[in-house]
Amino acid sequence: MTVPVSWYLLLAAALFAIGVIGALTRRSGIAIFLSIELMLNAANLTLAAYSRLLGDRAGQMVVFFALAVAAAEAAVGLALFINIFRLRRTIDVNRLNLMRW
Amino acid sequence: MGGSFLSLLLGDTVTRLVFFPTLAAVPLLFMGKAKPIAVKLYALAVSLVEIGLMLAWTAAHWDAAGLVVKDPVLPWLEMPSLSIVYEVGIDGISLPLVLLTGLLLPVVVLGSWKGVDRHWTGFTTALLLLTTGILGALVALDLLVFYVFWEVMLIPMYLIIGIWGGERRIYAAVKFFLFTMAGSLLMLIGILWLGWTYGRLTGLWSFRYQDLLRLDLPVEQQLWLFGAFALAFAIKVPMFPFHTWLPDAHVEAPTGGSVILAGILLKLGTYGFLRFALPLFPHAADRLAPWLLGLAVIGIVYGALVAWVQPDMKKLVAYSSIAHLGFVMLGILACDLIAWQGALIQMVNHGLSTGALFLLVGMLYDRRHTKKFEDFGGIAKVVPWFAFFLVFSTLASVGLPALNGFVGEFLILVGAWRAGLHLLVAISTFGVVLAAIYLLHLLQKTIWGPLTREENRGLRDLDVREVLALLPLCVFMLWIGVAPKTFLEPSRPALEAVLADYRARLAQPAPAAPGLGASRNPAEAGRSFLVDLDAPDRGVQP
Amino acid sequence: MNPLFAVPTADLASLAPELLLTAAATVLLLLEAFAPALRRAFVPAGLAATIGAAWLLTGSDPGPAFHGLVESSPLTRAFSLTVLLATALGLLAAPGYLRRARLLAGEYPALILWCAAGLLILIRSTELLTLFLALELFSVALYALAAFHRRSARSAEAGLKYFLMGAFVSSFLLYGVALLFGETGSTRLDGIAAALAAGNGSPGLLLLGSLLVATAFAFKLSLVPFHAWAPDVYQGAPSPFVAFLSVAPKVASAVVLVRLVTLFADSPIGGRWPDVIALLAVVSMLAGNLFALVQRDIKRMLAYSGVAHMGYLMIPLASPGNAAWRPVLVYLVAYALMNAGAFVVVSMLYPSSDDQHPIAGLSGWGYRFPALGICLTVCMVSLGGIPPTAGFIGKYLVFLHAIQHQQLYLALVGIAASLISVVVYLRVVYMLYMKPEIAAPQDVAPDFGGQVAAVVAAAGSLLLGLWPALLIDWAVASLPVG
Amino acid sequence: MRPLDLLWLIPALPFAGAAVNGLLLRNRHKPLVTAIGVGAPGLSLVLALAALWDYVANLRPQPFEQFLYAWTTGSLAIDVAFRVDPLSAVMLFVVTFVGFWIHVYSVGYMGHDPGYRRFFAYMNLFMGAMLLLVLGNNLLVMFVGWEGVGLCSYLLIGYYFEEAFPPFAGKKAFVVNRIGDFAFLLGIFTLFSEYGTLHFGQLTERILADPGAAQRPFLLGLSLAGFTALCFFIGATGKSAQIPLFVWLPDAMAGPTPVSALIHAATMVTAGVYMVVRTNVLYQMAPEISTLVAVIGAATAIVAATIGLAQNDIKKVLAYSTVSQLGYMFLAAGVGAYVAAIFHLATHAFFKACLFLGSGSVIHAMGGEQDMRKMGGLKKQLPATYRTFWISTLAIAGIPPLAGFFSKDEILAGTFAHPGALYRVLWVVGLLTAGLTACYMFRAVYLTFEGKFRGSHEQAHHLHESPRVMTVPLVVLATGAVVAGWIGIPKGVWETFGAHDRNLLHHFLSPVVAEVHGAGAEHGMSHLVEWLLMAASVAIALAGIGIARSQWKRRGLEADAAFAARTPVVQRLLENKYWVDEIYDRLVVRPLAALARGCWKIVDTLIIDGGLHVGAFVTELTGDLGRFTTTGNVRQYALYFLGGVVLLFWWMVL
Amino acid sequence: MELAVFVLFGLAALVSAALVVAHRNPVYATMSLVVTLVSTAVLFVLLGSPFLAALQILLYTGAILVLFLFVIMLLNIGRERSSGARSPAQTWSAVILALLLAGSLGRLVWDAHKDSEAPPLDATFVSLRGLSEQLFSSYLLPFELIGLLLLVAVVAASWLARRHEEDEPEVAAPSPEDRP
Repeated sequence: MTVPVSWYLLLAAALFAIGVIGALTRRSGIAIFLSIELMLNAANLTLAAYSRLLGDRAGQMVVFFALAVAAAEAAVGLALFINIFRLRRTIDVNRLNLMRW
Repeated sequence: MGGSFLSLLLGDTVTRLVFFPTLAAVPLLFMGKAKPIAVKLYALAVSLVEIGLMLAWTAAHWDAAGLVVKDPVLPWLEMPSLSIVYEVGIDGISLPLVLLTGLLLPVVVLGSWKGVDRHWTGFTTALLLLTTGILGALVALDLLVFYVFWEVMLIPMYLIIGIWGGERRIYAAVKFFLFTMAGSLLMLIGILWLGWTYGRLTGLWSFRYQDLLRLDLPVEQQLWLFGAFALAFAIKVPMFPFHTWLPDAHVEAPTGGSVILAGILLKLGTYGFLRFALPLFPHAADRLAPWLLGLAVIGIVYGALVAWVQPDMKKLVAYSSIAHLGFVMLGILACDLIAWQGALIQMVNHGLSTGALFLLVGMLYDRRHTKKFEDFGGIAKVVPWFAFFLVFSTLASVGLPALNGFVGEFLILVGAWRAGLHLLVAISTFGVVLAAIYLLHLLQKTIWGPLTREENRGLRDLDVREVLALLPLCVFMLWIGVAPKTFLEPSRPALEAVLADYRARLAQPAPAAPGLGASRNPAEAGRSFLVDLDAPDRGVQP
Repeated sequence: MNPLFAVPTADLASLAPELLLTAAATVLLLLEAFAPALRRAFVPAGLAATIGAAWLLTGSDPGPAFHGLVESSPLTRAFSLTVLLATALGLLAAPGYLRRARLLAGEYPALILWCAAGLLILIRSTELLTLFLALELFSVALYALAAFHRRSARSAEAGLKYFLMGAFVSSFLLYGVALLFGETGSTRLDGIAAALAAGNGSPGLLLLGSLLVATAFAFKLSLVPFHAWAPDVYQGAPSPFVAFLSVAPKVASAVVLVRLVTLFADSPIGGRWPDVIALLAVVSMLAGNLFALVQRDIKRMLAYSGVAHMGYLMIPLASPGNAAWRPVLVYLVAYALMNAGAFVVVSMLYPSSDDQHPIAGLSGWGYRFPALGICLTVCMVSLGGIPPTAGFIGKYLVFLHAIQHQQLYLALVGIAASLISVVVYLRVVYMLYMKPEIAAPQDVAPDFGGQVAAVVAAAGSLLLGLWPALLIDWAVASLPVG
Repeated sequence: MRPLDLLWLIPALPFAGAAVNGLLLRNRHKPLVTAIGVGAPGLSLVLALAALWDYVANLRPQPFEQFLYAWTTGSLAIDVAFRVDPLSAVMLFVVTFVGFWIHVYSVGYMGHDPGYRRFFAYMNLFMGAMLLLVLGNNLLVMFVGWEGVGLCSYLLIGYYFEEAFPPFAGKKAFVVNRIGDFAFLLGIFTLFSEYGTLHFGQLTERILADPGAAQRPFLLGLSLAGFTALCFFIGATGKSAQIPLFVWLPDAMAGPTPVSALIHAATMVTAGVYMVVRTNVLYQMAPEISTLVAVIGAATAIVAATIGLAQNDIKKVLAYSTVSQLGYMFLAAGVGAYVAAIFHLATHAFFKACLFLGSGSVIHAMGGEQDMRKMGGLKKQLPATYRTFWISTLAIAGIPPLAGFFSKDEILAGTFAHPGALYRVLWVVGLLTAGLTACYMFRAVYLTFEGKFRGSHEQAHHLHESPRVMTVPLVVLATGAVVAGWIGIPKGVWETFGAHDRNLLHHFLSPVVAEVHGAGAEHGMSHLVEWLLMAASVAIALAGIGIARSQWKRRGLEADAAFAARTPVVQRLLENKYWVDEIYDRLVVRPLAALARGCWKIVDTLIIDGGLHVGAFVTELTGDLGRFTTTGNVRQYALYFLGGVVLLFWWMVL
Repeated sequence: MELAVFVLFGLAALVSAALVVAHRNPVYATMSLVVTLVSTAVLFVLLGSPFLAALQILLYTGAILVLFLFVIMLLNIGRERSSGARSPAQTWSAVILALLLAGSLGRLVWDAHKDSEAPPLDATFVSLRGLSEQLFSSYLLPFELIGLLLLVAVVAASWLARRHEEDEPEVAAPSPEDRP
């Protein structure tokens, strides 16, 4: 039998939630970034599922670009991590609070 | 607009009177390195030119039957369905205050000669911009333009108090700014609401005084709007519970600042009542008059009492201003012609006598760098001319007959009494007694009695400059007191017209829904800015 | 030739300004690599590119392009010009700072220009994917620019925070796009509008999708409660860049937000949108000014004040419709001038190495730097919305709009907030003029470009306040009637 | 061109003199100062005499009016214009005549004073203001003069401003007067708003035209006329030092003696009487107020007289005697004997001025000593002063045929004649006062001139008669004190001797007194009664003199001591002037000051500003707490974002 | 069959995702993210877009995550030390809000689509050709944009990560106490 698309959507929602939790609870910047990638992935899954549901490839197209965007973000993000680590010897966001209040 | 504005600026117009100071301030931008004395002389020259322009203008447009002059109207901000015009004009109501402004300008320059010890370019610039703001607010005939000028006054005054003031100057400056701002912002909302209502009725937004005068609003709307306006003006006046900014501002401000502040700025509040708050919202004004009258009278007695126990000359004079302006408010709210004449002349009077008093205190301060009573006493022997001028101005302020103060108070009180406000007038008249108490107290503590402080023995008497600064004021005090007719007549037709209009509108009940009132009798209204004689039906097409 | 690459020249022509900017940026980058000697000329070149782009914009003819993924109209042109104005100011202010920070390099103008290109496209895009990509384009540039001061821990931290928040939010955005696409079957705004009108899709999911998309831009506008990044990023990032950051992205994001909200608001699912916007506006105005009130660091203060200003900006949107465009545009122009101006002056009056910008540091400098002092004062007055400045005109139109649409309470909250804000801005003025100088300036050298930028901004704020017709007529001409 | 046309010059000249002396000249131009300072009032005296002659000869009794210019126009039309009618004529003469001679006297008295110029400037200013007051043809001009003289009195009392007390006394005088003026103003307002004019003639006409209107209830349960009359009378009590506002006059003696003579005896203080007579029509329409006037007058008379009995400062004695005599005048006005009031005003002007100047010459001789306990036996050294002083004392004591006798007798007669038991009581009071007057005045005479000298040694050396310039005025005024009464010899006297009534003053002044039907001003009295009354007053006067003679002629101060020993309470009471000042201080001044402080410290500082500061603090606190939400931790920011999204979402779907 | 695959890889994705979030060691976290991504790729195949699956594996796991690992190694970030105060409030509110979001999302999805049928897969939907054609015709602009985006990213990354001789990093940051 075929799997109803709604299951994919639910799975994506769950993944997204997990990603959100990770992004909000982890202290290491890298880990937060990983969780964000998780969220992106969930969004992609949703898109793919919907485009399957609608039989419209626009969704796949968006996913395609989203993957590229993720790559770009990764590049900049990791560069930023390297930079901050060079300066602060940590990427723990609890410590990255020179500026506050 | 720009081109036509320039032509206005160059022509013999109200606009020129308003913006000449600003123009004159432009060279100052490049005089940063100039010697103070040069700047002072420049400022003096400019102020003299300004007053000259004013006199020339007045002479040119003088009309015993009542002077109403308007510049050509320029669009300031035209949008589809919304127009703000730059419209200025002078009538009998604004003329005295305009001239007073002109008179005080050179006086202020002379009075600040020594007191302002640094950044004269800045001081002059602020002063000139302030003058433009004041004059603009006095002549503006579009409420939004009025608001703009009204706010333009704030920054220069803020700077004058804050830069050249005393120890707690910043506190005073901010306090001044916040009080005024708090009121005027509400007024802005009120103005916008008015314009919108007019727009709903005619399909064309307008903030023109003469258009908005045609609005007939339901009472409760009037009450809200009048409240907004009245608050702004009452803070400026200042009336009783909103007055606490004034003593601080005065005590901290430099002499020139105090003179301008007491001389003109406060008058803009009372002027606002007379020009805007009452004519625009007659029913609300009528409804709330008792309360405001109460505040005014409280202000008279309260100001007098508190002035009496001040340890500081400037504070005493400041509180006396509260009392004096209480009289003005009493006159305005009495809605009686005589009272209004009195109120108008009293605005000028207060400008003169209180201005002179602040100058004198300032002169003393320049010499001894203190304003406290305890540091003086019995100096009449040392500085007889100072004593003379002080006594003179004090008596004018006490309201001694044959000096200006009496004229205003007398007219106000007669008018109010005629209007049936017996109790209030009685209390206010008692305020006159209190005035004698605290002002003679001032003399007692400063110039009479034994010379208490040794350091006062060497006090210099007034020099020529200071006498020159005081003389014009004193001349006018005497002149107004002896022959007030000269000063009352020009504004009578305008006041009559406005009052008649006010009564007429009060006579017919307020409508249930906003509407456009019947246009006025031009012959009657032509003596002030009540109707637009040039284009009676502007923007009425739905 | 290969039919696949039959590029419609008309489309490219309509993209001319963006292309010019991109090309200029690329050239600058190459020059940086191969002819670093020309560095002094980089910023002027970038400026020239900006002006050229502006010129191309004014020349561009309206209409959709690229199969309707983007469309240009007088409206987009007006906002694009505003963005370019901010870009120019940001560029003008840059070299002095960069030289002092020993950071003078082609990357800076290049990134700024790319960012501008992204913003222009964002303004014009009418399709969610393009929207998303444009957003990412300028965001990535912004992350880098925020951290551009490589040796400054704060700059790096600003970049990182901005990046993490940005990435976090853009994943929400993507999810929102997914939901909207899934429920309406289209990623084009008009298609979505049609679907909404037809009542397709699950209302709940549509609502959530639209909310996720909209909040992404509310985040860029730093509306409370999506504002928290702004103070930190502003404080840490290089000041001249903040002059750009605090203005240009907001202009573009505001356009998108107005588009989306108008779209959603007059659809079956749009019931609560005005309330949501009103809520955001009120909270932003009050919180922004209240928090700014207690800041001692001028950049943080300006950041919070920016939050408040975005709150004012949202007032017209609380009664969505074409009428909302004019106040928004006018307010944004005014905001661009006064806010950018303020940051430009700040970038000159504070040492580049310094990570803190205490307002008290300006004590008495109004006399040491007369021109800059006056400029800063004018900007502050304008930010306070006091006539005769552009800031007042903006507030005036905003309040007018509120009253016109029976939202008096918004106007009242607005004035209450501005009353608080007045204190905030006056503090700067009295530091400048009323306090004795406490510190002689070190590593503070007002450069020509920066001063030009400051004067332009201040004079502009003043001129538009004295003669608002200039601005208003332009706005009226370039906007749909309302 | 007739003399009356120069009327305006009469006040103008002194004003000019004041201006020149005050502003243009310097102290070194002493002769010029003298010339102007005395010349100006002299000239106005000449002009006044000419004008009066012109008026009496040609115009009487129609009033002469001179319009100068319009003060205001429109619905409040007030002119600055002068009016000469019998009443102002009398005043004009008294003021210019007495004033001039006092100026002359001052040349000597103030001769060595450093403030010579200032003094004459003030004095001229006063003359001008007083003439304005007298000549004004409407209430406003009158009020201008009224306040003007108040100002001069303030300046002149505080003339020795380098000492602590005089300025204070001046301030007290001004303030107390202001309290009166406050009521005066209210009266003016009422009249204007009811009758639309302030012109005396028009007012009288319009009031008489419709008495009903004037008698309709107005305020405070009084009729219109009553209220106005009350207001004016309160004003008068201020200016003329009646109960309850008399406290300033004794302190006013801090000024130079000529000032006391001119302002606080002859002219200014009588302005109240003048005003009441001016507006007599109101009082005739308001009997209750008239009664009040009479009662207050009588009470003042007796109270002041008793106090005068116990004073040791010679000028204080005279001051209280002035208060007492003014009380007489008001008694007269109160009983409707307006002519008598003016009559006594005139005669009093002469003898009291003479007395003050005499005391001045004594003080001059004593080198500024004013305490009678330090004097005694001065008649040898100061013969001229002694004689004139003695004559004036007889006059004030009411010994025929001196001036005081006739005027005082007429007042008593008027009181007696007035129907009502109350008026009999008032008559008795008046009679007693007459006795007391005689008593304390002669006490003063004896303590000063009889007995032996009690002062210090150098004072004894210093003693000398004053120069001519001072004695001549004494003589002139003393003469006046003798003859001034003869213009008012009562009807009864003439008729007893078969002559027809030559009571000039009556005939002259009668037109001033309006005939109001109902309020009977005329009273018929049999000649016998009149003679008896005269006899009574003479008798009591003689009695008073007798007592004084027996007590103080020889025993001098011991009499006081004995008196104090016998009735310590009364003595203390009188010495301390019934503690009126203290009572006012406790009841009025201090509470007011406390209230003022309360307003300032509590309302202003605590409530209003305090409230504002609290508000500001709370605002700042909110911000300060709120900004800690920006913790710098990016996870938290993300949390805010998520929270915002979720809450908004729920808010939208619910 | 398909159901089995979905369940298998769906669970795998969930579990590995949970590991990503839960595991303190970044290397393991990254590894488990690889697992998630791969299983998502499988789901892509099920959803009829093998192209995306391929891309997912090549780009994500092949490039991005390797980059991650590379950086992690470079900075040799050990396991997260419990730095400063742990913040249960943060954690719990995060979990609750996330669950609220997911819950409402799931509920809505379920209501909307529990019985909405996907159209049968056809060749055109799956074929790569159509996709690429669209890419260069109707999606030309996004394609250009993504190119530009990648360029920007590279430039930015190079600027940030490059070590310049003139700018030596000052290590320890000034005290975080810059509260006024």
